[in-house]
Formats: sequence, C-alpha cells, structure tokens
Amino acid sequence: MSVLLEADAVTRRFGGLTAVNEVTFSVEEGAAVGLIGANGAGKTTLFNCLTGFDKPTSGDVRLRGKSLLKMARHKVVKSGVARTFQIVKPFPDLPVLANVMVPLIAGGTKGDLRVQAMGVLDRVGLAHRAASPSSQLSEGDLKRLEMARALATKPQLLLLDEPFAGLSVAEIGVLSDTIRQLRADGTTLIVVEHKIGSLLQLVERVVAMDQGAVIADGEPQAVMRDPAVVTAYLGGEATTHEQH
Amino acid sequence: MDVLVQGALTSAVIALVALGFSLVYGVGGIVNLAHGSFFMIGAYSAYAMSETGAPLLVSAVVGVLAATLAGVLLERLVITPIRHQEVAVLIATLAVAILVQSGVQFFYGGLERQLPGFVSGAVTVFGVTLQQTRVLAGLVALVTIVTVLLVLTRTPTGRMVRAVAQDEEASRLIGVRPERVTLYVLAIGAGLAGLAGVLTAPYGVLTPTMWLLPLTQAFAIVILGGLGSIPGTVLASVVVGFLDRFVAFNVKDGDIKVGLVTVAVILATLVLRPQGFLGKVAR
Amino acid sequence: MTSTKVAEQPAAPSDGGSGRPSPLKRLLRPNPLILLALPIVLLYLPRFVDNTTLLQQIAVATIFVMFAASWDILSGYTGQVNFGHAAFIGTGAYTVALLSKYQPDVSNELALLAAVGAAALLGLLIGIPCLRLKGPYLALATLSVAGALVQLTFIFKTQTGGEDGIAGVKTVIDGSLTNTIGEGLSKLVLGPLTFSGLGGFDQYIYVSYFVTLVFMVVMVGGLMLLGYGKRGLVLRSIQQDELAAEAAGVPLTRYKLGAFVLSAACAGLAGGLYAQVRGTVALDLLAVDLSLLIIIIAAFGGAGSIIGPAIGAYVVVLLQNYYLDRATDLFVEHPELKIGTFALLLIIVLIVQPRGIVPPLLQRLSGRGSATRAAGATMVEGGGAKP
Amino acid sequence: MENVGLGVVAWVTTARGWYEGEHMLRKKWAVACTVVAMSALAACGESGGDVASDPTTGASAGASAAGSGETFKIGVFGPEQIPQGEDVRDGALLAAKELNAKGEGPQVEIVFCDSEAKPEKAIACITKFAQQDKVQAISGGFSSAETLAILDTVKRAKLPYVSAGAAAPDVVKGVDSTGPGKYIFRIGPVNSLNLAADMCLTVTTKLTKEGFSKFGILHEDAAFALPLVEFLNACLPNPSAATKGAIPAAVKGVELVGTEKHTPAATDFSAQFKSLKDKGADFVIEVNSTQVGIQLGKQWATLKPGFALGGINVSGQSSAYFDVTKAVGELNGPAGIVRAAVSEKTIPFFDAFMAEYKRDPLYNGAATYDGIYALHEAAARAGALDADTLVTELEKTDRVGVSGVEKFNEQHDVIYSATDPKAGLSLLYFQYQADGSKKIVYPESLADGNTYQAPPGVTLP
Repeated sequence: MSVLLEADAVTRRFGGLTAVNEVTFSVEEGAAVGLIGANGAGKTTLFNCLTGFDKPTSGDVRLRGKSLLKMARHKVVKSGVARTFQIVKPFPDLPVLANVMVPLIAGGTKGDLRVQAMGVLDRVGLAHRAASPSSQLSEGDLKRLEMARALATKPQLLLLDEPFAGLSVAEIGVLSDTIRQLRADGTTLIVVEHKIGSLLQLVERVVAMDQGAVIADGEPQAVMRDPAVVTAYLGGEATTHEQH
Repeated sequence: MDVLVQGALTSAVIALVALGFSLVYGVGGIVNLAHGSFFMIGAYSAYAMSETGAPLLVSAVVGVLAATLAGVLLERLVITPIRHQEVAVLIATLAVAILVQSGVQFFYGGLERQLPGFVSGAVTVFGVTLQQTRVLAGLVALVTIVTVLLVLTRTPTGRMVRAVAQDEEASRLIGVRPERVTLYVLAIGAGLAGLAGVLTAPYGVLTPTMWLLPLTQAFAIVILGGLGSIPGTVLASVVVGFLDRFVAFNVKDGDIKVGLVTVAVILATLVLRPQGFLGKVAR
Repeated sequence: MTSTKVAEQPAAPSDGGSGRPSPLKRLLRPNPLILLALPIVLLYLPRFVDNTTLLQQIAVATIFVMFAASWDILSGYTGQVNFGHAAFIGTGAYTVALLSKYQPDVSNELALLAAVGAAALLGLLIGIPCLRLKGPYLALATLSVAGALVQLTFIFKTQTGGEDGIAGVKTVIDGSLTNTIGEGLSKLVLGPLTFSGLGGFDQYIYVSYFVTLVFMVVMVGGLMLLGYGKRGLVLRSIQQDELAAEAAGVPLTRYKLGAFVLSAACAGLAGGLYAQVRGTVALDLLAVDLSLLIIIIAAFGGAGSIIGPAIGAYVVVLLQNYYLDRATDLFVEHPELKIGTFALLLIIVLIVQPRGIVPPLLQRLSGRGSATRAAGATMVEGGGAKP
Repeated sequence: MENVGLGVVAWVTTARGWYEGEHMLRKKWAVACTVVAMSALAACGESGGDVASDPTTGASAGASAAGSGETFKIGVFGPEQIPQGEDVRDGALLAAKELNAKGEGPQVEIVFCDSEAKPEKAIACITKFAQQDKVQAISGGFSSAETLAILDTVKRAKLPYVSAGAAAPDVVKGVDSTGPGKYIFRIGPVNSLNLAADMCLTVTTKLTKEGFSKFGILHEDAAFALPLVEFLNACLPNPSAATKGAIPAAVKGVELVGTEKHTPAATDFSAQFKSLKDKGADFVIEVNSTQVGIQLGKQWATLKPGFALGGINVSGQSSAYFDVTKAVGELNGPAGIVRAAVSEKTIPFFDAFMAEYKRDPLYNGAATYDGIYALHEAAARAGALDADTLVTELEKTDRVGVSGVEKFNEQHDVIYSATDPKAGLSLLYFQYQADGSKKIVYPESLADGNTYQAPPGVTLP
C-alpha cells in the first residue's frame, strides 16, 4: 500500500507554547487511524495543521508527496483532504440538501447536483431529512450532515474531529456503522476521539499524543497498554471537551 | 504648546465618549451604533431644561440622567431581544440612532441650538488663550475618566465588570449575571456620553446630526485601541486628540484634511493590526 | 459571524419534503410567476396612470431598487455588511458627471461603462483590505471610506463642485441607447400617437421611467439568477460560517472579493444612471444618509433575498417621496418624521421578523405556508410553482 | 380601510386644532403618537391623496380668483426646516397677500413645495409644479446646490423661474434671451463675483481709512466661497487690474497676509486664528454662509485674538445672532439686508414682515418677495400668463424693490446701478454695537452718522 499522507516533523508554536512538537507519522491509503490524547495534548492543532486550517511553524505536510503547506485551504480540500469540526458547523439557515450542495458546487461537480447531493446524504443515512432546515436537526444528524458535507468534496482522506462527542450510545452505534461503510468504500480516515471504546472498533491503528508529541503509535491494544499512554491518561483524562 | 494644551482637552472629551462605547463592547460584545445618540440626548435634554429656565447645573444633571435612561431603555427594549445576532444589533442600533435624530429634529427643528456655558470668557493656560468652557469640559472629563478607571480597577463592582469582559462564561460560574452587568455598563456608558454632550454643548452646536461625529470618533478610537480594551481606549483617545490638533495647527488647511488623516489611520490600523494597539487577538 | 442563529429558529415539525412530487427540483427556485408579475405591472403602469409626478418618483424608486439589490449581493448574501454603499453609488455618479463636464464627446453609454469600471475598481481597492474584516470592523472601514470620498470632493471642489455638485449632466434623453429604449417602450406601451403628442418634459419622464425599469429588471434579474443559483448558495454558505465554507472547499477570497466587486459595479451603474436621470450630482449621492437609508431599506425588505430589498426600496422610497406627503400634511410639515418612522418600523421588524417583510410574504404567496415557515432560507426553501 | 384612514385624518385635524393654543411640545407629542398609526394607513390614503386639498398649498394665500380673470399660480420652493427656507416661503406669501389685497392685475396663488435642502427633492418640486399644480411661474430656491440641480428641469418645463437664493455665478451661465435657458432669471442675491468686487472696494477704500493695513481671509470650505476668495486674492493687492478698471487706478492695493479655511461643520477656529494672528493680520475677512458663522463669531468675541473681523456671515444677519455670540464690533455685509432706507420699499417691507411673522427677514426672504412682485408686474404688463410672454416682459423689468432698483442684464442676472448707492444691497455693511443693535456704517449715505468702531481688543493707529 502506498503512503497517502505524511507529517514530517510538524511543529506549531503559539508564542512560548509549543502545541505540536516535531510530530512525524504517515498514513497509508485505505487506512483508518485513531488519534488520541488528553485535553491540550495538541490533537486539534495537529488536525488543523494537516488540513491547512493552520500553518505549522516548521515541518511539512505532504499528500502523495506533494506539500500542502503552501496551498490555500480550498486547494487542500480540492487535492483530497476533507475534515469535520468537533463543534459542528452546519450552514444553519440552509436546508440539509443545500448544505451538501455547497462543496459539490465549490468542487466544480458537473451534472445534476441535487441527485448527487442526495446520493451523498444517502451514504450517511440522512436522505430523509434532505428538505429540512439544518437548524432543526438533532445532534446526531448534525454530525452526519457534517460528514456528508466533507464527503461531498470527494476526499481521499477524511479527518473526523470527535465525531461521537455529545451523542447518545444509540446514535454512536448508528454513526459507527456509517463510518465503517465509508471505510469499506475506500476512504482513508483519521479520527480524533475521546470515546476510546467506540474508536477502537473503527480503527486498526492508534496514534497517541501528549504535550504536543507522539508518545505511542501502533496496534490499538498495544498502544493502550503503553505505560506512557497510561500515565498521560491518568494524569489528565477529561471526558468530552477539548479546547478548539 | 497650542497643540499640547488643546490636544489634552480634546483627548479628554473624546475619551469620555469612547470609554462607554468600549466598555459596552467589552462586556456585552455589543457594538452600539446608537452610542452617539446618548451624546446628543444629553446635550438636547440639558438644552430643553435650560429653556424652561432651570438652573444650568440642574439642566446638566437632567441631561446626564436622560442619556442614562436612554441607555437603559435601549438595552431592555432593543438589544436584549436580538443580543446574540451581531449584524442585527448593528442595524437595529443604527435604526435607533436615526429614530432619535428624527425625533430631535421633530421637536427642535434642524436649526442649530446653543446651550449657555457655566463659564464664559477666555483664560490663558501655558500661554495659550482658550475659551473657559473648553477648559472646564476638559477638566471635568478628565476627572470623570480617572474616577471611572479607579472604579473599574479598585472596587468589587469594577472587578465584576472586568470579569465579564474577560470571560462571560467563567464569570457566570462565579455567580455574576452578565446580562445585568451589560445593563449597568450600557447605562453608565450612556451617562458618560451624555455628560460629554452636556460639556461640549456650550462651545459646540446642537444639531440633530450631532450624533454621527462622536460615534465615528469613538468607533475609530476603540478600534485603534483594541475593541474592549480600556487602557487601549484611553491611549487611542490621546493619539486621536493630539493628531487632530497637530494636523489642524501644523498642516496647511489642516482643518479640512484632519478627517482624511483620521480615515487613513483607521484604515491602516484595520489592515495592519485589526486587534488595535492593545487589543486582544481579534475575535 | 458565528452560527448563533441556530437557536433563534423555533423548532417546527419537519415536513421532510414528504408528500410532494420531487420537491428537490424546486429547491433553489423562487416562484417565477410572482417575480415576473412585478416588472410587467410596472411596464404597463404608465398606460393607466398618467400622473407623471408619480411616474417620476417610481423611476427614482426603481434606481433605489438597484442600490438596494446591489448592496444585498454583498451584504445580505455574504454577511459583510457594508455601511458605505454610497461610496460606490457616488463614484459611479461622479464618474458620469465628470465625464459629461470635461469630456462631453464621450457617449452616455461609454460614461456608464466608465462608471461601472470606476466603482468596480474602488470595490476591489476596498475589498482587498476588507477581506479580513468582519462585523463592526467592516462597518467602520466602509463608513470611513465613504466619508473620505466626501472630503475628497471638497478638496477637489473646482472639479466636483463641492457642496454644489455638478449640474447639467447629459441626461437619458441625450444617450442614444437610453433614449432608444425609453422611446421604444413608451411607444409600445402608450402607442405612437399618444407619445408624439407629449411635450419634451413628459418625454423626459417617460424615457427615464422605462430606461430605469429596463436597467433594473436586467440588474435585479441577473442578481437573482446569481443569488438563487449555485454561486448564491456558496455566498450564503460564507455568510453562515466562513470556516465551514472553507472546509467545504469554497475559495473564500475569490467569492468575497467577487461579491465586493460585483456589488460595487452594480451600484456604480445605478449611480451613473441616476446621474443621467437627474441631470445633476451632489453630495447626497455620497452622504452617509444614503448609505444608511439603503441599509434600512434592505433590512426592512429582507436582506439576503435580492427581491426583499428590491420591493423594500419601492415601498420605502415611494412612501417617503410621494404617498406619505399625500396621506397627511404631518409629513409635509415634518419630513424628518418619515425616515424616523421607517427606522422605528425597522426596529420592530428586526425584533419580530428578522428576515424582513418580503420573504415571509412571498413564501405565503407561493403557497407554502406553515410547513416551511420555520425554514431559515426563504427563497431556497420557497418555490411551489408548477414546474 | 378607507374609512378608517379618513377617520384618523379627521381626528388628527381636530387634535391639531385643539392643541393650537396649547404649548408647542404638547401638540408635538400628540402628533408624534399618531405617526406610527398614520404611516401604517398611509398606503390607503393614496387614492384620496390627490382629491384632498393638496397639503402643500395649506399655506397658500388668496387662492380664490376673486374678481378679475385668471389666477397667477406661482410655485415657490425651499427648505422649510431652516430659516432661509422659511423666509423664501414667507417672503412669497407676504408678497401674494399684499398683491391680492391691492387687487390690481391677476390674483396670485403661491404653491409652496419643501425641498428639504436636497437636490432630489427640489427637482421633484419642479416636476410637481409643472405637471400637477400647473403653475405658470416659479421662484425661490435656497442653496446653489439645489438651484443648479433644478435648472435643467426648469428648461424642460419651460416655465419662467426667478431665482432668489443662490449667489453662484453658474446659475445664469449660458443664459440669454433666445436659448433654452431664457426662462431663468435671478433677482437676488447678487452674483458672488459682484459681491467680491464690492468687498474689494470697501476694503481698499474704507477699511484702510480706518487704519487697517494687514488683511487675512478666513473662509468656509464651500463651493460658493471659492470664486469669491479667488477674486479677493487677486483684487486686494491689485484692485484696479483685477476689476479691469472698475476700481480706479488711484486706489492702492492692501497687504494680504494669509488665507485660511474651515469646514462648514467646524466648531473650533483657534488654529486658524493663531495662524492669521501670527502673520500679523489686523483685519480678517470672513466668508461663510452656514450656521458655522455663529461659532466663528462667538469664538472670536470670546478669545479676542487681536484682529477685527468682518465680511460675509449669513447667520450674522439673523435676529438671534448677537445674543449667542456677543460679537461686538463685527462688521457684516455685503450680502445682508438691514432695516434702513435702502429704497423706499425697504423699511415698509421689514415692518410688514415683522408684523406678519414676528422676526426679521433674511436676504432670500426679501429676494423672493421681490421675485413675486417682479413676476406679477410682468404678468400685469403683458396681460397674459404664458411662459414666453412672461419671459419677454420680465426682461423689461425696471423696478424699485426692497433691495434697490432692479434690472436684469442680458444674462438675466440682477444688476444695480453702479452710480446710485441706494440702488444696491451689495453696498451695505453694518456693525454690531455693544447693545446688540446693528448700525449701518457703510455706505456713509445710509450710515446716518454712525461710524466704524474698533472692536474690543483691537487698537487702531
């Protein structure tokens, strides 16, 4: 399998604070990688650096060997990297279908956009709400909408930022099925998630971070047994929220 | 010397208006485009009282109280229902400003009005001859600003206000009600602007459009100093006040060009450093 | 602009688009029948109304429709509220007037093109630094630019006439394109015999009336096609959440700047045309009052829908310039009360119906009542005409 | 809906009558409360709008064509909200009232239209006059901006227009008795260039005699002032050349030490005062037409910067000016009018105006008053009211008006005889006395023995 995304010594500093420190790892095509770490470990900052929403202070991010750093955000999206937000950002005044049409339009998609948008909504199981204003959706449906919007950019790599946060157990189950389906369709995934139990059922590899650095990387079970990970989690586990 | 003395007086008065504008933004996140109207309401209410023959001091107090009351009404009736829609607040407070203008014009016409001063005649300070009303206005403004700053930094109430300004959610956790604080701050800010209106009326003129200049001035100052930053507001007032007088005294036809210079400074600040001199990183 | 609007919408039972044949087909289309009715009524109005005073005021209102609609494509759609739209209008108007004064050989059509170009250039110059600004920052920046232009007219008062403005601008009758359109439509609507019987004064009014109507229909029609089409959807998404729009792959800079320039260019055209209709330009075309009036009109009608500000302009301008004066002499004695009344109504509208008066009304007319009442985006939701 | 609308109108009318004798503010509150209701009903009033008596003629005088023949309908426009506009209206109404009382010639009906000082509204006024009110002539106008804006419309409407408010030279630009501009006349104020020539003469011949030698100019940054100041700049050092010999070569030029401007919205003039004082000015010529003059006069009187002040200060002509400014010693002219025997009509006009409106008239009140008279006389002479005949007769105007003997030159611009000091308003200067009264000091023929007194803080050699 070929390497899709490489993070090469990515470092991000805010004034005196080093949020991400020399992070290096790569993701192979078709893989599903979980990214874990306590609050303030630097996950979201790294996430932002990988998707062009933040520029690393040093280091490089490459997609199939091509650097993403010099690209405008929409170019990063166009080159195949899509993301969701931890705090969902729907276009609240637009109907669900229109939410999904925006990335299709931006991507220059040809043909009947409505039909294609319906197709995407169908993939995440939201087709029945197509005409509703997105402001009326439940939290779970919003997460799907967020995912549908990312999928509509036709990504090779999809980064999900805490997709399960704020959802009920039942909702998590349904969403997990959707994510598994995406994987089956060939989308490469990186998932930040605090709900480790649910996460481990989705990914075959976990990267753990603490204080901006990668402290463990490998098989889920192995990583969870890693002493450094255990210490980091005992030190400062919180439940759901991480600063964005 | 002219620039120094006049700059100081000018700065003090515009800081009085800008302070309230900045406080309201800092605490409530509200950009109140009706802020200049408080200035006008203060001036016109004092004028209306003095027309009935009331003593000047009473008129002045009524002016300040009327502006304060207007601030309370604005907060309750207009801002509260739409508080969290930034654009709607901008437009609604703008509409209030126009409504007030229309009302003032209805009652007092478009003609300029004059409020008599507490003092008249000239006084020479550091070799500069000035109208006494200007000196009085500058001094009162200065004392008021210092008092407000002391209240903000030294009293529990002031700390409460600053707590809300820093983090509304956190202040809620320690038992402060941000809505209430917003109301207080709007009332006080309105009162300060009203006071500025009363103070400048004797050497300025009362017209139904007099709200626009102090509003844009306060707006510019607050953006220069950083939205919500009190020290920044004071600093920027001094910069704008001195710049205004410096250009007026030292540039040919400076009076005409002062506005352009101010606009240039505003635009440059917005482009180069949108958070202002001392502002927090833009929201 | 944050996504705080979410909470404002009352939760209504979802209709889910159920029970309707292919609701998605009309998802992006407002009811075309209703939209076409207005220009047709306006076109044939002079046949039934021979009150030229009223017709002239309608022509003025039609120009304001263009002002408001051009404001809306930037401010209503992308949420970058422009508090100095008069800067673009005035630039267009003064370009036409200065050309007429110094280069009288330049044809009216070319002058209008120059007005569009000058305003678009200004839009670009303001738009680039303003890209990073939002809300209050943008408000102040745009407000100050318009203020600076007023000062510039004073500094160059030999050319611009200062507070006197420039009179004697070549009018719509002097332009071959505008005069042809105006006369042609006059003859079409009024009949050749009627028209030939009219004196020069009436001719000027009728030509103004029809020319402004044609320009307005083209401009507003174009803006609506854009606004209710794909690009409009993208602009809306920017207004709702810039970060999310970027995550969806929207080239933010291109769209925001494009909206700025388009808005400026349309305002410049309308301003230039206004100069040719009035035959004079003055500071009222740059003044803050005009910028504020446009905001009032647009917010009152319903920002972000093009049609809302357009109809808002007809209502507000005709009330202000014509009907209120005739309804009661209170407004004749106190013209300042007119704008005050609109301001008061706007405050009430903003609190009670933040979407303005027109979109909800059109929605009802379009026959989709309570089911989608709670939907945020009226026109995107609207429709209901037979396909 | 219609009935409800009418009901409210009736109620408001009654309410207005009821409050007539009450305190002004009470009436206004009552009216304010009905504004919202009215505006909601305004749309319904549409059909009734034109049927009901036109509100703008509410103030018309002598509307009924009693007795002889046709009624002469004259449209008058101006901004009702400001004193100049009020005077335009009241000057016209006073003239109509007097003419109708006399009963000679056609009865005059004034249709007033409020221009709100906006070019846009002024144009709409002309359209309304032509299309709806079907007036036979137009007068009034306030600022150069609104007057210049309407000229094209006037030409299209082909109605005689006697301008009475704007001094800009451009008002009569290109006007002659045959072209499309032939309908345009100006009866006052005097073309600003003529004003400037007159000021130049006064400074170089009279003020130098009082002992002033170094002059400064402080003017409003306004279009009307620009040609005037430009002319003064050329004329003061070299009067004969600048006026092409109208001022004799024997008159020496004066030293002009500096020129400063202020915005029409200025409230602080200390920078300009200092600059002019530092340059050694002992007399500063002011040129301003808006209310900015009040602040200027007040600050000059308070700070006593050591130079004398005088020139064109339009607000300085109003009755209330001195109470606010206490500008003792300020010289004001030459655009104003004062109750003095300028012509045999001046004092009667002032007294009639004061009796009717309880205030002194301003220059444009007088000009509109004269304008209505001139139009009426032309109509009476011609015995017809059609536009072309009126224009021909107006050109023959040679009458004694409030401001002197009035004739039109070939550009239809008012002229006064250069030899007769009583002929021209432009030659009149008054000075504020310590008790607030205005005393004419120039020309000596009207000064009644009063002489120029140096203002406090200024010593003359």
